Amino acid sequence: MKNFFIKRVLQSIPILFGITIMTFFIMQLAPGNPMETMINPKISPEEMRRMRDSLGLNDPIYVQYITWMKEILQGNLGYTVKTGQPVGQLILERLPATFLLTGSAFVMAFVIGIPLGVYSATHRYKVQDYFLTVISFVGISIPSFFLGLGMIFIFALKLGWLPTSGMVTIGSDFTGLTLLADYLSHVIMPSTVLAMPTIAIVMRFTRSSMLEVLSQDYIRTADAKGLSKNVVYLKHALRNALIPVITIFGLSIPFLFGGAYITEYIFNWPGMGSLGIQSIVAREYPVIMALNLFTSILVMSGNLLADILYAWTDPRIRY
Amino acid sequence: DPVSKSEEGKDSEAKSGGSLTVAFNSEPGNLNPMVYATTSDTNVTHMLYDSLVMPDEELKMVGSLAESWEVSEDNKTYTFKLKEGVKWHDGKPFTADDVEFNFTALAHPDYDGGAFWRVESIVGAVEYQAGKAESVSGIEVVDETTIKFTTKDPAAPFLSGLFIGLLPKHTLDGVNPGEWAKHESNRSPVGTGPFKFTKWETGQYIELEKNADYFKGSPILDKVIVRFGDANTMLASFISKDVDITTVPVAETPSVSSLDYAELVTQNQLSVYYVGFNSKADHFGDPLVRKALAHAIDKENIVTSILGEYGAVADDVFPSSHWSHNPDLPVYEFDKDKSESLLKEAGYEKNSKGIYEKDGKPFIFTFEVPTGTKEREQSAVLLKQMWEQIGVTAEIRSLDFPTLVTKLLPKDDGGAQRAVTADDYSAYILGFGIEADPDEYRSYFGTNYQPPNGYNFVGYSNADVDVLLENQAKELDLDKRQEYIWEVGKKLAEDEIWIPLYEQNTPHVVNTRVKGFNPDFRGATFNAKEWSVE
Amino acid sequence: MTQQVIWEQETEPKSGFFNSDAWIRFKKNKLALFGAIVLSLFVLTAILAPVLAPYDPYISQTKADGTFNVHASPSAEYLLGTDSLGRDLLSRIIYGSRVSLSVAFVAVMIATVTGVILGMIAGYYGKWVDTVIMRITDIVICFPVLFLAISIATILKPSIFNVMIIIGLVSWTTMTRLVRGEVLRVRETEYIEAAKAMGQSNILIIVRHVLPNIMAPIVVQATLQTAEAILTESALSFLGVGVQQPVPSWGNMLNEATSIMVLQFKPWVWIPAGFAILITILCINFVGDGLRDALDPKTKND
Amino acid sequence: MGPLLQVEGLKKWFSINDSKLFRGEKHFVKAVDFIDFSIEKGETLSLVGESGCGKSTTGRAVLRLIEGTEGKVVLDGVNLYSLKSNELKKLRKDMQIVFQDPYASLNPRLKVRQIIEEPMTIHTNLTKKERTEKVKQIMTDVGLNIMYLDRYPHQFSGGQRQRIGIARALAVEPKLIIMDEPVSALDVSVQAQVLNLIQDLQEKYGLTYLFITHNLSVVKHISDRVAVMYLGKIVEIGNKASFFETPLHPYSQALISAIPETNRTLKRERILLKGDIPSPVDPPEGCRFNTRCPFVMDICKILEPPLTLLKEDHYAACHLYTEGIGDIGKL
Amino acid sequence: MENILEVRNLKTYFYTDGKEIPAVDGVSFEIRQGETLGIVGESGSGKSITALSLLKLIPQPPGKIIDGEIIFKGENILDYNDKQMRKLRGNQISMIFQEPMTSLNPVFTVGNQIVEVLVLHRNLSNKQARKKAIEMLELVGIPLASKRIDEYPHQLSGGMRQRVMIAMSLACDPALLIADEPTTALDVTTQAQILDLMNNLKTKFNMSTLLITHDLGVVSESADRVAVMYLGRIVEYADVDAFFENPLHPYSIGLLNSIPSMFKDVNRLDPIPGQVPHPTELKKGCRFQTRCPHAMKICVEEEPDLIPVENKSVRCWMYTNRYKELEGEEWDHYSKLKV
Ligand SMILES: Nc1ncnc2c1ncn2[C@@H]1O[C@H](COP(=O)(O)OP(=O)(O)OP(=O)(O)O)[C@@H](O)[C@H]1O
Ligand SMILES: Nc1ncnc2c1ncn2[C@@H]1O[C@H](COP(=O)(O)OP(=O)(O)OP(=O)(O)O)[C@@H](O)[C@H]1O
Ligand SMILES: [Mg+2]
Ligand SMILES: [Mg+2]
Repeated sequence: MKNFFIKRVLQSIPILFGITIMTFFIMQLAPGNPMETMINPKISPEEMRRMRDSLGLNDPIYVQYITWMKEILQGNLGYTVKTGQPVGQLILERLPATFLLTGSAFVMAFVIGIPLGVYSATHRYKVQDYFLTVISFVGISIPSFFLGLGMIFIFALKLGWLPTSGMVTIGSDFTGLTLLADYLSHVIMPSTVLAMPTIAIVMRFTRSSMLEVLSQDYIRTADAKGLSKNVVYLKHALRNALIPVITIFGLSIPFLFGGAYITEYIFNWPGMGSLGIQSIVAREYPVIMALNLFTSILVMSGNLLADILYAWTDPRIRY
Repeated sequence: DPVSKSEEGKDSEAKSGGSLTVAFNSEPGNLNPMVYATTSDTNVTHMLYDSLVMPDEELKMVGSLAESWEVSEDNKTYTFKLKEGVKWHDGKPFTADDVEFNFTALAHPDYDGGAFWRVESIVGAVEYQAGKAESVSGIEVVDETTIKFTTKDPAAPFLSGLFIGLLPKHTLDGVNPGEWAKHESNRSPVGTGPFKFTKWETGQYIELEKNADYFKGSPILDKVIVRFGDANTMLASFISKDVDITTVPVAETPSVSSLDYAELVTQNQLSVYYVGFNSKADHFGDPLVRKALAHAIDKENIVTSILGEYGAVADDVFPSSHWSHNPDLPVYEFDKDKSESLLKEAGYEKNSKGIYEKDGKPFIFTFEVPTGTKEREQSAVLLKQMWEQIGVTAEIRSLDFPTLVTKLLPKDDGGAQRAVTADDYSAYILGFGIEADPDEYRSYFGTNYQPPNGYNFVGYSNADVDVLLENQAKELDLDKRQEYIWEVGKKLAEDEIWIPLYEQNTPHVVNTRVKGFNPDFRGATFNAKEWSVE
Repeated sequence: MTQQVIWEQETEPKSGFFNSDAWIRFKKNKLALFGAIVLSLFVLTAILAPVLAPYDPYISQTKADGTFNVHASPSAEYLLGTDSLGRDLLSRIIYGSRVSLSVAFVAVMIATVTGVILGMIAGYYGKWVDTVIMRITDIVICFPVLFLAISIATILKPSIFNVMIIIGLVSWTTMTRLVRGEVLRVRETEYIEAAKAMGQSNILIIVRHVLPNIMAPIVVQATLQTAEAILTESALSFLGVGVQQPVPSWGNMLNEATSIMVLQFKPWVWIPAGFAILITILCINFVGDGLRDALDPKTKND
Repeated sequence: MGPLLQVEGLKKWFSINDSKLFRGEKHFVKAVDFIDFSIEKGETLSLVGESGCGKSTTGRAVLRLIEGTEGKVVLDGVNLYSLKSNELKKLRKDMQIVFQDPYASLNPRLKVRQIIEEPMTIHTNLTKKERTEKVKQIMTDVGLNIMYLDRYPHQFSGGQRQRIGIARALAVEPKLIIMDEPVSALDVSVQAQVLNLIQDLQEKYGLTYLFITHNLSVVKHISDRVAVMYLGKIVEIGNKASFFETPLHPYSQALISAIPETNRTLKRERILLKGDIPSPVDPPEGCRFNTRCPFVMDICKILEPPLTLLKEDHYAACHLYTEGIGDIGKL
Repeated sequence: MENILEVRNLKTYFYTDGKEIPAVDGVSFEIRQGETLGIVGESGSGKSITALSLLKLIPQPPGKIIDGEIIFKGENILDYNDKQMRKLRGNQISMIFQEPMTSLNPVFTVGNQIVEVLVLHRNLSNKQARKKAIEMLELVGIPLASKRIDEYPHQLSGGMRQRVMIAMSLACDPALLIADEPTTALDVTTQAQILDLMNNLKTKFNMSTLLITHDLGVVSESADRVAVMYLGRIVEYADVDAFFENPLHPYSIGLLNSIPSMFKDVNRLDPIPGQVPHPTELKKGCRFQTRCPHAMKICVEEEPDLIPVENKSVRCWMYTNRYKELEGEEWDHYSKLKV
């Protein structure tokens, strides 16, 4: 196990490397640079040139890349071009918010998706199954920005049950439980929107995995032992059915982070997604690249975690 | 009259205190006015800092931190008398040294925050920047409350260039201005302004509290919270009363007008939206063609369909509420027949597909439309339809602003800027406005300011205009200067290198509990000191 | 030769698509059948757009006084009303189906062709080729799709064609992984070994033996990706880098509706586009699900 | 003329990737470990053994469908392991294989016609018409109705599919056919049909078979000679009569005695082996059978017995028969 | 000896694609205390479905027991509700399946899976159950049982797993053990071990067994009586000795002739021609008609009953008086089938 872990971590190094190169490549191909978003008649071209020079933007690409990598390896993610903020700090400030959002979405996806999938599978060919099937497809089919806006409209504006946006009630001085409740009331809509497609996918996946497992011989064995349906489903079948669902764990991470771009934007969530959108628009390379590196590391850790979980749930796999 | 006066007084007394949340669409990058000030930055920095001078409602410069000033006979030396007893938020006194520190720093060789132009005309600034001098010789501290600036030549825009928030010397002393961008004070600023910084929650809000010792008198509010986020989201927050003031997209104004606690307030931005042409590109070198296109545009209809009451037809490249606007200019009426006859006059013939062509080249061009402003994108679509009506095909190409810039200010393979060629672009739509001084137009229309030396990417060249532009820059007398600029406006309208389309004002929606919100071209928060809540 | 007796089946199995097992199984899935019918209608609408659309979708309709008839509510004249520029919404929905469906279709073609080729090479040849291709895939997978799409969108100027390319470029990885996995599975089967044993060339093994046998999952995946592509297009439109005005796509039409004002006061602006997207994706998913069951050899009745 | 197929010192070790990243030890499944045998033309050699003992691996390594780790396979005078891949491809005409699983061994997307035709398109220059004629002829030979020319495999029963597989193998008139458990998946009644077919074809075409199976009754019925494999080794090889009359290796004896018999008049003494077949990753020292052998001696745990000629055309690898150690008189 | 189980006219049908598949179609047999009944037949003849029907484990839909009685210890368990059935399963009647590889749940230790039954039916504490489980594992001949009990199925060989299955099914001392092809997936040497073990345990527990197999050799060595199934019907039902001495039904004879024997040298086998038709294909007449060398017109038209002949029961017209009456009227259906 330990070896497996080390091996996986080592394997991810070239991938990380590739990610940095690819990000850099994309950023280089993108026309325009941060200076150009600042075009201003009062800044003379000469001055612009000077500024570009001082930012190293006139160096050959590979020099820029190497400089950047050197800094990264020393733990310095650089500074934003326009505003000179330390990127590391910027991301660290945003990290908790994104974690809160994607984390709750993640939990929702599995906590809701798995039971529904099991229910659907055990009620195959029944009305409940068809109903859930259609619902899950609807969940996959709604564009998230639309769902988000719709939810704001209904739950925040029409019904007034939930706050429209943001992460905390500004100007409040909640502590302890009230603070938690405040967080919850803010996170519930965005995480639902973010989780929706994943809930549906987890549900579909659990359903088919469960159906597959239910047709296995060992389920027949369990039945033949005289176990009750619930024990058969929840002990014997579910444990096996969850093994393939774990792959979704890993896969859903980039999906959720990607979804966070739009969700955070709509709900004004102070996370990395909204930072990402801003940065792309502003051509803030250091931020984009650092963000990318960050998400990639998260995604890879997620996959690693999924592998470990895999091994944990499936005794046949021992690394 | 006395009644209303006493009422007003009662208002401000009784309602003193309270807190208010104002929302904007993007988060400030930093809170240092010397480092790339964007609108989102100045919305906050206006409340934190003061400048030496500032524009009044008519865009005339009046003193702010400066009590008064005198200009010498030769129009080159400005002696400022500073207000006394002004204190920084941390309690330290504000002195002439602070002023000198700020403006010297702008000329520092390593400074790259984009504000060098403000001091460029000062004697010795260029030398200092080139490293040939120890200090800027044209900046001179006379005593604690007096400072003197000397310019090389009479410079009309100089005074307006001093409209920039001043930083405390004691926090940045010894820090290389090249490193200012990275300095922590950008996120925990100290100024002299009406509000003090308290906290900044990244991605969420910035909180300010009142500076009771403010030298112009204490603000009414105890606290101002600045939030940032997508326009729709902020609007939703307004509706749910989490936000008191926010900008609304024009199209959204109907959704708040029905709310009994909402009030719409308009902010004039001193900006004009226009279509620009690459005079080097096919078709557009000929003023007849540009005029033909201008005649094909039903500006009135664009404004009513898209902007409604928040827009007005523009015929001048100078904003109509500014003194630079010449009320008497050639106007291109909406007249399709006129368009077509102008095209014919320019040598165009309609081909079998109903499109005009000349020398075998059909009049089809790419119309660059930057994304980001919905109304601008919509106008472009209407323009395309209108031009199609007269037999000219515009193919819309949407692109984001930085990308458009790479077309307007092209670079050679080595990354250095080069001159615009016919292939770089054909036509585009953009907005342009006066920030402080109409001298800004010089860089856009002066023959010598074509890329790579300026922003004259349309390649406009008119010797008369060049002279007028240079003259106005040296003319300190406002009336005379106005004459020069009116003449520029007229020439530009005659050549129609830009087709002005409309002026757009920004609607803000304000909770009725808020009093005194009165945004203008200087910024939405410019008068935050006067705001109060019920 | 001794007696060889074969149990004669009474009827020759009929050939052709409508007699294939897959179709018979597919037909039984009512949701899938419904989806297929609705989708065909949509495709038909797209093809016949110029005939069906009552107005030119690019022209702002004017009122009697010559001003543009913006945000008109549905009426006999404009069945679904007009949009913020006064263009007839029904016509735009109809033309939008062209754009949205063809964007999705071409994007998925790009993703599928890329994915299938890379996946086949990786799976069939294995060794370092596999390692290289799969590492690259891993790298691309690490990027959130939208991030990648926005980034590429800033490189390529927005145009319908580029939107197709962008969506294609960000979505081939799933296909690659799937195809590789399938190839690895098929590669181990005995009929491939038999083909090798008879001395068949690698290319022909791939073309004759591998590809046809992994078609089913490819088709299913491509179907489901079509749904995703439509969603991605609408998300890109929302972020302003999708299909650009004045060209109508369901995505950018829905994007126009992402406004509280429209949500609240002008439901006719968003309901049709929203439902067009929803129903199409729903139907594609139904069809994909149906195909999965119909083409899955496991459900093959003996 | 020598034998049609001569296998010498064939070895196939599969390396297994384990996660001992920093140890550098490689582990191998010793699936086939240094075996020799030969088959005369027109003969059927049966290879029997328990699951996992390396029968299929032997078959595949003989055809070079997987690369043997070591050894020599001489088919009709040509060492297959000295050929380049394109030369080998040409030679594949002479050797074919029939697989166990009638469902997995036919490409479900091809018609019967295409399946049987494919080897011909590779190895002959026949025209399409000639090929079709030949396909029809082969189908008749294997007992398939030529009306089924355009059907797909799934439209056939297991027995019929196995016939198609055999027809495909026959299409280029090979010299050697390796039959990898061709009847194990079939029901007894169909199995009998296919066994008859296999025999008939051998007579008709003078085919040579390497017949892999785990069913000793089938071996008895079909083969001329028998080779018994245990854990990657051949432990006994000999002609059928001698083998079934006097199986020499204790393992062979156990195998034979373990077969359930319908003949109720014969009550046999059953030799029950202990335990299971050990892992081929690290097989026992000495004789590989020593962990389960009822006659195990000390020497068996140390020294691996060589395959020795003990009777006419009958070899065994067992210390029981090593002079001075076992009792040769047992024969 | 009393009958522990009596099955009367059991019919289990499947309904797929709108077709009715009579998988088990009127099967009757009984098992006495301590006796082993072997059911043989080719693939698809309905052996497993018969077995599953006894425990009411038919997947429903698509399957359904539509008729018959299953009288276990005097009670018709078809009238039992789910709860009563669960009390029976694994306790009174237990079952072993063909595939030892897949019949054990891969994610639980073998001990866990045995303990589960004991806790359920015997109300033992976990500790007691574990002790008992180790005993059972020792009983079925697993060395180091106390260590192996904590291993997962994949860590055991096929033979071991089948032993675990046996231990699990015997844990509660069932009155009836149903073994559905318990050795088919195993190698001969392992098969011998398992059959030996089952024979020993049977005597030890005096247990009744329903042994399903397609290997006549296994039946011959392990069963007391035998039922031959063909297409959902029992075609011959007899004592083992009598059966192998003189099989009556053409299908039984054909089966025996198809098997290459270790003790008879035949040059060619004599197989049953053709293959088993799909159960939906036959509407009337004898189910074996298509492959029967003795088929006559009556075989095509009418299905014979299971009739007593000598000491056996056979479902064939040949052994009836009507056949004798009709002799000579041989029908040429069979010759039509020749290619
Ligand atoms: N590709 C492979 N990689 C690693 N090990 C393999 C591979 N193929 C076979 N083996 C191992 O080699 C050994 C011999 O396998 P082989 O398939 O030759 O056995 P077999 O005698 O044909 O068995 P069976 O009767 O089950 O078909 C087994 O332990 C098997 O696990
Ligand atoms: N789930 C099912 N759906 C439809 N038909 C089924 C199902 N299960 C079994 N059958 C049918 O029932 C018949 C009897 O099947 P059964 O499994 O009892 O055969 P068997 O005698 O056990 O064969 P085998 O030796 O292959 O195990 C077969 O024709 C089969 O097609
Ligand atoms: Mg094998
Ligand atoms: Mg069965």
